[in-house]
Amino acid sequence: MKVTGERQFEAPRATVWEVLNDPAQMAKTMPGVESFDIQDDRHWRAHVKIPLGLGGLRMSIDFEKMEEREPEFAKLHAKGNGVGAVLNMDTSFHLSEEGGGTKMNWEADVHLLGPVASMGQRVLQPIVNQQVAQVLGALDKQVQEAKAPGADAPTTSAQGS
Amino acid sequence: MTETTVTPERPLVVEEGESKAGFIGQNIPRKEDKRLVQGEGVFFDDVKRHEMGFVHFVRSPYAHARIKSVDVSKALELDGVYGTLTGDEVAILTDPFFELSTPPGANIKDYALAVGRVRHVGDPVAAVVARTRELACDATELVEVEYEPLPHVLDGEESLKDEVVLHEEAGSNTVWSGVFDWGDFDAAVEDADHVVRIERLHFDRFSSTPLECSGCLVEFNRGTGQWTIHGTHQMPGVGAIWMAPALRVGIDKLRFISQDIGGGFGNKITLHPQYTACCLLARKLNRPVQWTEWRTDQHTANTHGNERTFLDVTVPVKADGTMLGFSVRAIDDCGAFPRYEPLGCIIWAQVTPGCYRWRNVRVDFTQVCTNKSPVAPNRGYSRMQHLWLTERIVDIVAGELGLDPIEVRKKNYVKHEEFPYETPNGCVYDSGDYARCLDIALELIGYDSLEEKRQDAESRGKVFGIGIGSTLDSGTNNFGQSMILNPELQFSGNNEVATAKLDIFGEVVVTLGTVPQGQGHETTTAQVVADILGCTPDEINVRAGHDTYWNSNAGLSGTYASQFAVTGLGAVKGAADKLADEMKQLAAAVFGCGPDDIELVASQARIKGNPEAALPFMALGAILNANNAGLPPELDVTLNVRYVFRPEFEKPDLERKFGNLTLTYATQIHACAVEIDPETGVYEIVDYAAVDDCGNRIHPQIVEGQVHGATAQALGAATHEIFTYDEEGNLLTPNFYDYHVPHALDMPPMKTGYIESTSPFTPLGAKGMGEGGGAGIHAVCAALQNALGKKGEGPIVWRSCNPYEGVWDLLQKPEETRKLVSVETR
Amino acid sequence: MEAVSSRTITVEVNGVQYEREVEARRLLIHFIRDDLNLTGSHIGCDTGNCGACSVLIDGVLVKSCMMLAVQADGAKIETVEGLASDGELNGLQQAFSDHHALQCGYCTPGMLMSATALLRENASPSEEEIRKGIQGNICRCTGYVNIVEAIKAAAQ
Amino acid sequence: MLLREVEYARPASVQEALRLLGSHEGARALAGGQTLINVMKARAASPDVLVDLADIGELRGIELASDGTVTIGAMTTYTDIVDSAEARARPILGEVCKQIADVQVRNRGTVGGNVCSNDPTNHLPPLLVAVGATMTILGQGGERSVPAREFFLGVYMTAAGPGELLTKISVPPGKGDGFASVPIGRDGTCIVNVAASLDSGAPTLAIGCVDAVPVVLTPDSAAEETVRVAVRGANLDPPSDVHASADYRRHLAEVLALRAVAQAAGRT
Repeated sequence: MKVTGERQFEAPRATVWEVLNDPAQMAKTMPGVESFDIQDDRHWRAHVKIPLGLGGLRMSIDFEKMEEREPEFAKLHAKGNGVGAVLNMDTSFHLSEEGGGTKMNWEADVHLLGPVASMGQRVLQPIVNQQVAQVLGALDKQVQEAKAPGADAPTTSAQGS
Repeated sequence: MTETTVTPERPLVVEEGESKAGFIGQNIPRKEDKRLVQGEGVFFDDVKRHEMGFVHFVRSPYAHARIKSVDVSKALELDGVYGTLTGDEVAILTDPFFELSTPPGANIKDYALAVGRVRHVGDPVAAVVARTRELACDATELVEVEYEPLPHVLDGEESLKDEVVLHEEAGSNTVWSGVFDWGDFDAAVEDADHVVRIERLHFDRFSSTPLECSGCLVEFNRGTGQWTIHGTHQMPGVGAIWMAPALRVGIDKLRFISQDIGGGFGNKITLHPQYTACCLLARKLNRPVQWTEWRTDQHTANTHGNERTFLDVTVPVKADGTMLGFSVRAIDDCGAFPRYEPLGCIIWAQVTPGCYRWRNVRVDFTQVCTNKSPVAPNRGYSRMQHLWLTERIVDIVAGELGLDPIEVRKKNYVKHEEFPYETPNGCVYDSGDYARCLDIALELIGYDSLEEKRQDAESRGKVFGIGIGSTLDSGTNNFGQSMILNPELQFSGNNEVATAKLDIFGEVVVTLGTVPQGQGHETTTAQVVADILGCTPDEINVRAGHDTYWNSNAGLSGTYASQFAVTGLGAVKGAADKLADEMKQLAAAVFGCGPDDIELVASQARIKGNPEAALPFMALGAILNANNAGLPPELDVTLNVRYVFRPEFEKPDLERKFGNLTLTYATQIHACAVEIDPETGVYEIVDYAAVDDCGNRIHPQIVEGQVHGATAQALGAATHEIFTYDEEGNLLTPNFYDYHVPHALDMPPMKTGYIESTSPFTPLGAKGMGEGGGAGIHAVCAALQNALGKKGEGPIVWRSCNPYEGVWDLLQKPEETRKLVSVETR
Repeated sequence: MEAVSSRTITVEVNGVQYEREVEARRLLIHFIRDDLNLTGSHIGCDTGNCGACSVLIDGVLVKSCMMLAVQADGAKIETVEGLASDGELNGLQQAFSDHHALQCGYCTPGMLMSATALLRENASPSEEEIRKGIQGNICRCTGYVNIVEAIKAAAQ
Repeated sequence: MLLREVEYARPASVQEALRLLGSHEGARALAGGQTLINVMKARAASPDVLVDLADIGELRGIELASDGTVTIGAMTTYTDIVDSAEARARPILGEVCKQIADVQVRNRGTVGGNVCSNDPTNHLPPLLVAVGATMTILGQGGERSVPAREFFLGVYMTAAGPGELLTKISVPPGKGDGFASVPIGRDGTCIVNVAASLDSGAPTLAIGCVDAVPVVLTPDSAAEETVRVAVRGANLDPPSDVHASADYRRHLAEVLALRAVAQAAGRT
């Protein structure tokens, strides 16, 4: 499944680039991240519990930076292993300066495998859209924080049925 | 439970000339019902053993990947886990299961667990055994498997290019291919007034999904090396033939037991991989192990029906609508492992011309592997796909030439007076009257008020259509057809076994070699034996289910391919006749007269014309079993007989691929009326008629029940049931939430009718009829075509399954399917 | 009371009292089949669609695969094993046999419980009401034809 | 089919339930269980603690106020609504509940569970938005009311946050309502469903199955062309899945909107 979009940040490109390439700050943008270990500046692993509304989907995701052209382009590969679900994702983003801020064009090619994929196939697209919206929202906060500190993470919720 | 004291009035049509009141043909109460309506049946998951471990499989999330490592250490540390099994162990402890096909299919390595590679989502990689079901599932989450994803292929035609090869050792995805050429097709094309060409038709992948999934409880006796498998296997004879060599043991070391099975429909024929894994675990852990397959496991990994694409169909037709035959290229997608499937490359040839008198047929057949769940015989196996092709041909040709599809059928049907009718490839249709069955179906569905029905529907904004589905249920395989597939195979003919004994208290006990899953074998067996021994079915004790230790089964034993009424009851009749003869000999010895003077009536052996001189069964049983002094020494009587029924078959001519492949041909002609909502494509089956002709009916209610069940499954397959995969190879219909089978409200009002064309080739004049040939699919496709198309215009129904959106697409873009068909007129 | 991972529950099934400790995660159908060895009720799916596990809880028809055993603490449960009285079939069971409303018998326990609940609520249901009453019970052998006839006959 | 380990509690009061839900991040309320238990059986999601609301009497029951407003407790089952005389003040409620799944599910499944799970194919989210219902949410900080239109936030996401409970749903009186759907087989899962009401001020349409939340439209009138233009104007972007493509769902939304409005118009 391909998902693309663009986002305008009220911050200089360098700041946006710095946030995007600092695994610790990127971790804060991910929904339900529980722990994080950085092997080196090109490899890091996140343990997440993706909030799927009716409970969480535990996954450990290995990130690898594939390509990098500071400060305009980066490409990442993510391989997630959860129970009943395997996630393969290639994501890349272009940063361009625009009207005092930075425009980010991003795209992600998401492959989800296993029972969770076939079970939740009908709600997959809306859920991915939701998660992407939250990551971008959190990323915006991180960028603002990098400019001027002080913000907290988003919350998500649902009642059982 | 009501006792059957009534003496039925219908004459028994067994021996010519001698008419005797009989239980055959009567709807006696089913013996199986008393336990089943009280929840007292014994299905495999009901069987419990002390300290048994529960098996759960670790399954692949990838459609195609190399297995780099399997680490079970964390799983073994979990409290309550008894042990594990991985592919490496299986590759050492067992040999690959033997393959039916010739190379390249012959070179496929198929094991109980994935060895080296996984080839479809759900492919079992490892197994864990634990104290509880839940713990076993927890433990599978701790098994760490490292995969190296490989490219995968999900489409049969694409797979033929061998760009992605599933089985390296085979070197190609082609399992088997061959050309069948009977009559003179090229001459027929020359002689034709029209040649109709259909570019593509596709029979969708579905399965009858029995409500009880598969499973087994396996015990291993270390002292004797004996495995006991309580399971759901439909063909234990063939199951043992696969498993014993793989486990490197004699075939007798595998004892199959089943009492009640929750439906099979063919899906429980290829269980040997999972059963072999359970046998290894039972031996390794020295404890009983129990594997229960859950619904999602069954849909993702345990047998779908054949998915078959038909290309370049060519049909030579005379001006008056007489068709001379057809040619087609067929591609059969058997999923990741062929297993039983290569036989599917031949079995359609049992009904090569369908119900029609076509003499010139050419079929280029290829079976191919894809990264999807393995395929196995599913109700209607391989003949259903072919019969759907012949029915689509008749409807499309009639539509293109502006002829009435009913008249075209009657013109091309095999005529009643031509039976027994030899088909172009040497099969012999034993008896039937297709035209008469069609008339009954038309009458049942009110065909003569067709126009009123159409107008009434139009007044409600609906489009009306009526369609016919005529099909044959070929039963009692001649396994010699497997030699056409692979000359080295040593299978031919068929057999089934029954035993019958009269024990010391006069009770008649019968055992079967078959594996009933709802067909009522205990009941029909009791009817046949009662009529031969002159007693009532209640006095016959037919042991429930199957047990190899009863020694009443043979290599080809089982319940499959519409054959019980012939092979099963043939064996029963043989055993009962032998027992009756021995009872007469014993009575004659006691009375000092000849056996021919004795008759068996009212549960006694008595001298004809002298009813007082009678020995009740109990006396006969007691004399032989416990009081036999003074009997003449030459009297060779045991009152405990075993009979093997063998239908007469010849080995086929492998060169011409010619010979009789099946003994009997039951007929099913169905008529279906649909109303389509043109705005949404949603359609409803508003009326349905099913007429069957399966020779002498042993138990009419059971026959009709089979017709109801086969029709319901066909209507599900025609409307919603498709196993659909996404581009990753994930199955998108892995459970009954997304795989919509018919519920009570989905079924149309169903009218049934029948005739009885006695089979000249079977002991009781009966024919097997359980599979049904998928007539419902053909009838729904025909009805949709009738509603949507007019002479030479409108869309073509080219798929076997037509969900609402499919019908909506046909309506929106008729030209997309219209271009599949062309007519060359000379 | 605090959340617990297992609990002792008491249930009455077909008039017999049972007291067992059970894990919170154990489904009611597994409790009935495995712990109480009442194997009449069956499992045919894993998404609550097929109804083979249907039982009555305090007179209410439910699918016992969508309930936890701990939820049934203190309840009166009726399963297929409780319909007949020591081997003597009730009218509904006899009608199922007379009309050949079962073939393999795997869906039959759930079908009988749904029909029992239907007839207790509606003594002479129409064909549409009967089909609506068993809509939650999948059968793959009979096409429902004889099941509807049997329930109709048992209603008279 | 086999759940992961979970803890279970069965509070007797709403306050007790809120305390339990607030005390653990992985706690989820268990209502009828007709969705949550299945999700747990598939291990697609696994709450750590289940707070069973079955013993909380005050969450169950249907009341009819003098002004005709129907108030339904969150733990009221579909069968309760189908059989309830009070609910007939808004007939469409019982009619739609009767189409949900089957008897067994309707006997256990609850209104609260249906709207809080907010599966895009559920019947009640679009229906309650169309009829102008109001949800009452109880949290640690007290009670608040949220109109249905603002209650549904995303797939499996509603205004009832973690540690909060939906307690009741109030539906104003009215007759001029309609509900049209294309289910997979009779009473099956909906491919598209549309609820319409002409009784809550301007005509209100709520289209289900085409987005994470019901898509609300308020055409100026119930005239066919106006409704058609409104639906097309919404330029719906429905998901594609094994049962229907985005195009087919977009087309059905238009056809079913007209049919729901027509049904509503026939009943005002």
